[in-house]
Amino acid sequence: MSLLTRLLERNLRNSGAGARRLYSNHAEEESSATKHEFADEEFRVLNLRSTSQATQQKRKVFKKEPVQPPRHQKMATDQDWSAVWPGPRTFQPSVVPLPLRQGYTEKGAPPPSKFANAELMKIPNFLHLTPPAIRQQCEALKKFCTPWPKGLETLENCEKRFPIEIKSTDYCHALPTIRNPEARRVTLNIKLSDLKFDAHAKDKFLRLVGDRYNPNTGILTIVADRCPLRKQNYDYAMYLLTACYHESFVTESWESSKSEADMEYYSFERNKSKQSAEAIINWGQPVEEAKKLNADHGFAQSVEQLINEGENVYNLGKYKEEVLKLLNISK
Amino acid sequence: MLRSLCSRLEPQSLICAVTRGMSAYSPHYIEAIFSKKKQLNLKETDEYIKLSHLPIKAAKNDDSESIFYNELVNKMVNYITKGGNKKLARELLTKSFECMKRVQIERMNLNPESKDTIIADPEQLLIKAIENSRPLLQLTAIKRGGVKYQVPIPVTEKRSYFLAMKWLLEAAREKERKVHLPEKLAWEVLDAAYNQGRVVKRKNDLHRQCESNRAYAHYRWS
Amino acid sequence: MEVALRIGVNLLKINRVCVHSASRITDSYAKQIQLNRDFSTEVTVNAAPLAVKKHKVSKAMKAYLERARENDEFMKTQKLEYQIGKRHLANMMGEDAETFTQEDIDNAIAYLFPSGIFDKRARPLMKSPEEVFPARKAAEFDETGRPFHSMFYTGRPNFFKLLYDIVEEMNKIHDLEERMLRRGTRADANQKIDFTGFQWMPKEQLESMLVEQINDLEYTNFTNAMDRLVSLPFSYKCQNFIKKFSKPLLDQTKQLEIPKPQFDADGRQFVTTYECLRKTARGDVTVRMPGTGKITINGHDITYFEELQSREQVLFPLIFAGLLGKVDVEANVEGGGTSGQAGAIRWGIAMSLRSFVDQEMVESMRLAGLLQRDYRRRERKKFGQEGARRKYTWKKR
Amino acid sequence: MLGRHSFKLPRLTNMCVAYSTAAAEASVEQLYNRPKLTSTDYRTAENNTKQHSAVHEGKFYTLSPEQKKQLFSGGGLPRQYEQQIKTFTEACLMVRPTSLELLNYIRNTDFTRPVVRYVLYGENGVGKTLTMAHVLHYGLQNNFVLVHVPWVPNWMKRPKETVNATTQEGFIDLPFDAAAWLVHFKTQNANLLTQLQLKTSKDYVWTKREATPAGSTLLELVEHGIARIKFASETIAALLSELKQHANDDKCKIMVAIDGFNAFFHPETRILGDNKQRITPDRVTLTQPFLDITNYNWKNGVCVLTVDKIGMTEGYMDSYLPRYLLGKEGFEHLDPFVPLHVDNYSDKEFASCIQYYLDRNWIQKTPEGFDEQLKYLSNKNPYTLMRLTRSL
Repeated sequence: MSLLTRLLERNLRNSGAGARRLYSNHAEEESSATKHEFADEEFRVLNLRSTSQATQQKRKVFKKEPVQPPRHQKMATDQDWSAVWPGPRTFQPSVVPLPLRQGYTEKGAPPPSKFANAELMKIPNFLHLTPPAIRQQCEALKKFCTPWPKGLETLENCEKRFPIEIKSTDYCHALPTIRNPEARRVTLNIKLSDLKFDAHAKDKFLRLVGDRYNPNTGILTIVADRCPLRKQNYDYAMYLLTACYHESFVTESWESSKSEADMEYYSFERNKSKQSAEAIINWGQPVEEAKKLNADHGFAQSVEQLINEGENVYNLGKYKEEVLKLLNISK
Repeated sequence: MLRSLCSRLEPQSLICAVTRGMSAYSPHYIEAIFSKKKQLNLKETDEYIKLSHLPIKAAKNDDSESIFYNELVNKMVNYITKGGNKKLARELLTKSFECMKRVQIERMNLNPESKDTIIADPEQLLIKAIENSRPLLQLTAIKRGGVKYQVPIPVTEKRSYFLAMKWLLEAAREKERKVHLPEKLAWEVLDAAYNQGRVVKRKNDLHRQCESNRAYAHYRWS
Repeated sequence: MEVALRIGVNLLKINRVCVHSASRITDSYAKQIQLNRDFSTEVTVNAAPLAVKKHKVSKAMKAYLERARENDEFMKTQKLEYQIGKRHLANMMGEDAETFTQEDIDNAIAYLFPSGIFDKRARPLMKSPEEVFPARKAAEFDETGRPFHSMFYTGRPNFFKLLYDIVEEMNKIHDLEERMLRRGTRADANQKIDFTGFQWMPKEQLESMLVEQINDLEYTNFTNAMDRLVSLPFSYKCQNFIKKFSKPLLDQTKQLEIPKPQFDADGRQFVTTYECLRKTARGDVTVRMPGTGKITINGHDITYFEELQSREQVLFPLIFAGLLGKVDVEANVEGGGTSGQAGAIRWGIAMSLRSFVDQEMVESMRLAGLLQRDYRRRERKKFGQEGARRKYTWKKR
Repeated sequence: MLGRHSFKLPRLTNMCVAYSTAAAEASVEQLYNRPKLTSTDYRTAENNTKQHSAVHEGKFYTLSPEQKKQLFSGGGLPRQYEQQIKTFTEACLMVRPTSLELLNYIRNTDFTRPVVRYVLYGENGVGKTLTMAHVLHYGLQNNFVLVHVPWVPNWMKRPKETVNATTQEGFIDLPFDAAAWLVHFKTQNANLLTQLQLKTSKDYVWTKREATPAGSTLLELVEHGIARIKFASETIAALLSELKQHANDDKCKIMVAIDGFNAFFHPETRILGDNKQRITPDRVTLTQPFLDITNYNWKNGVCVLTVDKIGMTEGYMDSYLPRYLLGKEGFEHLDPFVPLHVDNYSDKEFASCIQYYLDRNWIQKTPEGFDEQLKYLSNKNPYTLMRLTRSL
């Protein structure tokens, strides 16, 4: 209902016969009219000491340098953009003809515009890599391309011929410097099966590289980031690989004089288990070295497995089977 | 006109103005109905359809549908709990249940012909004990004409359960140092389940007192 | 009168006028504007000068009109700039400017200016000016400084007008009821408004409809008044009025989308629920169907939980859905204590089980509070207090 | 829960009666809800352990009270199991697959070969000790001399008294424990020893006045040890070496059953030495004789040992597997041994156990699906099941 009255009211006011109003009397209107007349008159200034106008005007007025309107206003909408923005460059509000805005504001307020907006300058932009520009550059580069080397068609072939894999990362980042410290990091991957070892060397090599070797995938990973440049780090990683490989073939003099406690792994041959197992097999037989029965190879293996790999249900089950066989216990 | 508007709105708004307090849920969330039995009962009425639009609070971490769950037993555990150590409280009540059950099974073994009459389910025993020790009336002091009168007033259902459990627990905690709480609680519960023992006596005493003070009952209203 | 004028001037300063001309109504905003139209007053610049010519206009009014015109011009240039920018962008991206939509613009901007700022609103954007410069309340008084609305000085005229309207409706219904009673007819019970499955318009929506900010108490007053209106026997007579402020509630279970089970290597169905949270515990739960009832928690069986209560919690949804022994459960959970971890797993299992039970059971599980995430957390200790709520023992001296 | 009616002041007592009867009715209803039991499903009348075979797997057999008294009066059953026996008024053991396997091995043992060591291992509460009890019963019924140590960690963790050994320098003696063990040995083997009439092979001189001459019976030796507690440990050493000797001479068969054997290879005990430092078990005089008798260098015997993680002290309870619990030394001492895994109940065993509990009135509440719930709550672990059913 009230809406209707309001609409009516508005219509009355807007129509030519605006003199008649709802909810108002003439007296009030008149008084307000007189007030308005007073309000409209110029305020006269009482100038007692008339100073000369010239001295007043002498004061120098600061004049702003006229600023050119942004360049993009003159741009045609079908221009060649890659000619305007040929290479990587910091964001330039007067050149980019887009009404961009960026920044967080409280609810209701518009985000700051592109002019004098430092945030827009901080983030990287790909204005030089628009799809047409990429297409253009690819077209231009095509004539310099050489054919893909023969024999490297498949991934297996690549891996076979180049077993060492080098990884490094280039960063495109919002930083004051273009050199990201992470970019110098070089990661070297190689499958252990591509290196040739004997048993001792392999053991030593694995000890040297420690947890850089992943036994699940069989891949050795060397990460180098101690030098300031990527090239140096690459050289260092390659050096590490070479040095470790050759060092692993060196046998030290003290290695022959290790005692049982110093051994890296458990060996059935050297231990008490063998003695007791053989004593049980040869129980009641006269002691003759030649006739002595030897413990079963399967048993030896199961004991070694149990201790070297650690206990689990499978290893223990296997050990039990072998023991039953050794002691000749029937189910 | 505005004033009349406000006066029209006010009385109800006072009732309905829900203060959310510190709850993590909005006020229109309702408690979970986690028991299947209760849900089936609800299904028969048309309340169930209305519930489909309401958001439900998550079930508490001591609610469950398992065989060990009983509302009253849960409450009892909560009353036993001291300093938030609910695990211990539950263990204590379980031990007490075990104790009751052993006693009852031994009784069964002593005279096998009364096997069917002896209740050995500790949960039933506890419920029975609580039912037996629930008071109907209690006394409150009401001051009339400068004199305090002990006036009998009815106990709400909820409070009667509370009092019963509290009394059982108080009786169980009042013991020598050597006796453990579970044992003593088991004895008290067994006694109360057979309608004897200190807790039932306490209830009867209270009732007797109420009976003797029935003359003051009118002070409740005047 | 002078005081009133001054208030009017102040209000003018606060409310920058935004003119809604028909051409500006975009698709996305059409709905909201439709709503706003009832309450926001329309003042067009063209309408004013007619009056201005005849009457002397106050300075405040002059400034206001000036500002309105400026704003209009500003919006016009903004719109032009946006149209040109859009063509430029289409050119840059090598696409056709005519078919370039707002979505394309957003994609192009995200490509050209990749920003990792967490808050998506703070990333670079190029939106139409209607979206960037939000609509505001129009002028509420005429050029003489007289408010249009009789309740202007309540501060929230539209809201109080609404309350007033509600009461008016109520009065009408009361009168009707009386007349009907005299005639001996009673309200039709079949036509009675059933408000189940409906709720009153939420506060934010009401605010945007009224173009006014209201506080919680006022909103409660509104809902209470509406509740009263609905409860009247003849309320169906003002069905349209009620409908305007009610919103249908969605079925709670239907709101949650139930994931489709995937198939694993053994050909069994499985569903994984990630982000199972309770207290500070966090985990993920996989339920496989059909199974043998094997439960794996962090590589252990259910003995991972020593307490009975925690074990009960883990089994709760399975018992409830009657799937104990029919599905396999694998859970990984970390953080928190035992009860929190059990709660997280319970929620995860319940959420995953939805895919393997019928709709009725899902609703039943929801009613059991199994599908609701438990948001309760430990309350912090407050300074000057012994704990979260408890105060220090107070001693007078 | 019962509804509360409107109340009136008088007639209070009547109302209370009404409540209690209503509650009783509810409970009776639940009682009749029980499944029907047929005793052959979970019980077997075969009490001779020699006859136990796969047919009896998962069923309970009864241990006669006399035999129970003879075997376990000095310990050997878990305390809570003893309590169960008291409540159930009978001692029942389940025939477990592991014990069947072990009994089978023992029956087929070639007694001319060196002694075989069987090591029972498994999680907490799976029934290692009760499996051993079953085997002990077999030993008793088949005339083995039983060398049974109920729980070794008792000696290493909470000895009754510690004394510096007189004969061996730097060793600790546990006279009371040793004497208690001798009493246990006597109750288990008195009958058999009087039958066998085993004699000592050499003189044992304890002090200037006391001596056990060669040719006296072993029972005399044992009784001397019990009477003179001071020499109990040495008596044990003498007794065990004598027994070993006799077994080697084919005069008797010996069953060695040691529960918590890994306690002999603890990294540390809770016994404090002279300088208030925890000593290692090899410095306890009781250790050596029992290690000797579990060695492979004799025949006519069976060694049944259990390793248990609760036998260890704190910080050494990570795994229940034998190599971990025995450590390097213990493994070398026993190797080659036959590891026997005691597992949780199978479905069949679990069902039989539930039926047995129902039969003994141990489970009172039987709503639908209670067994299924118990199965998953307990993970079919016998001990957990026993604990869970306490409050049912």
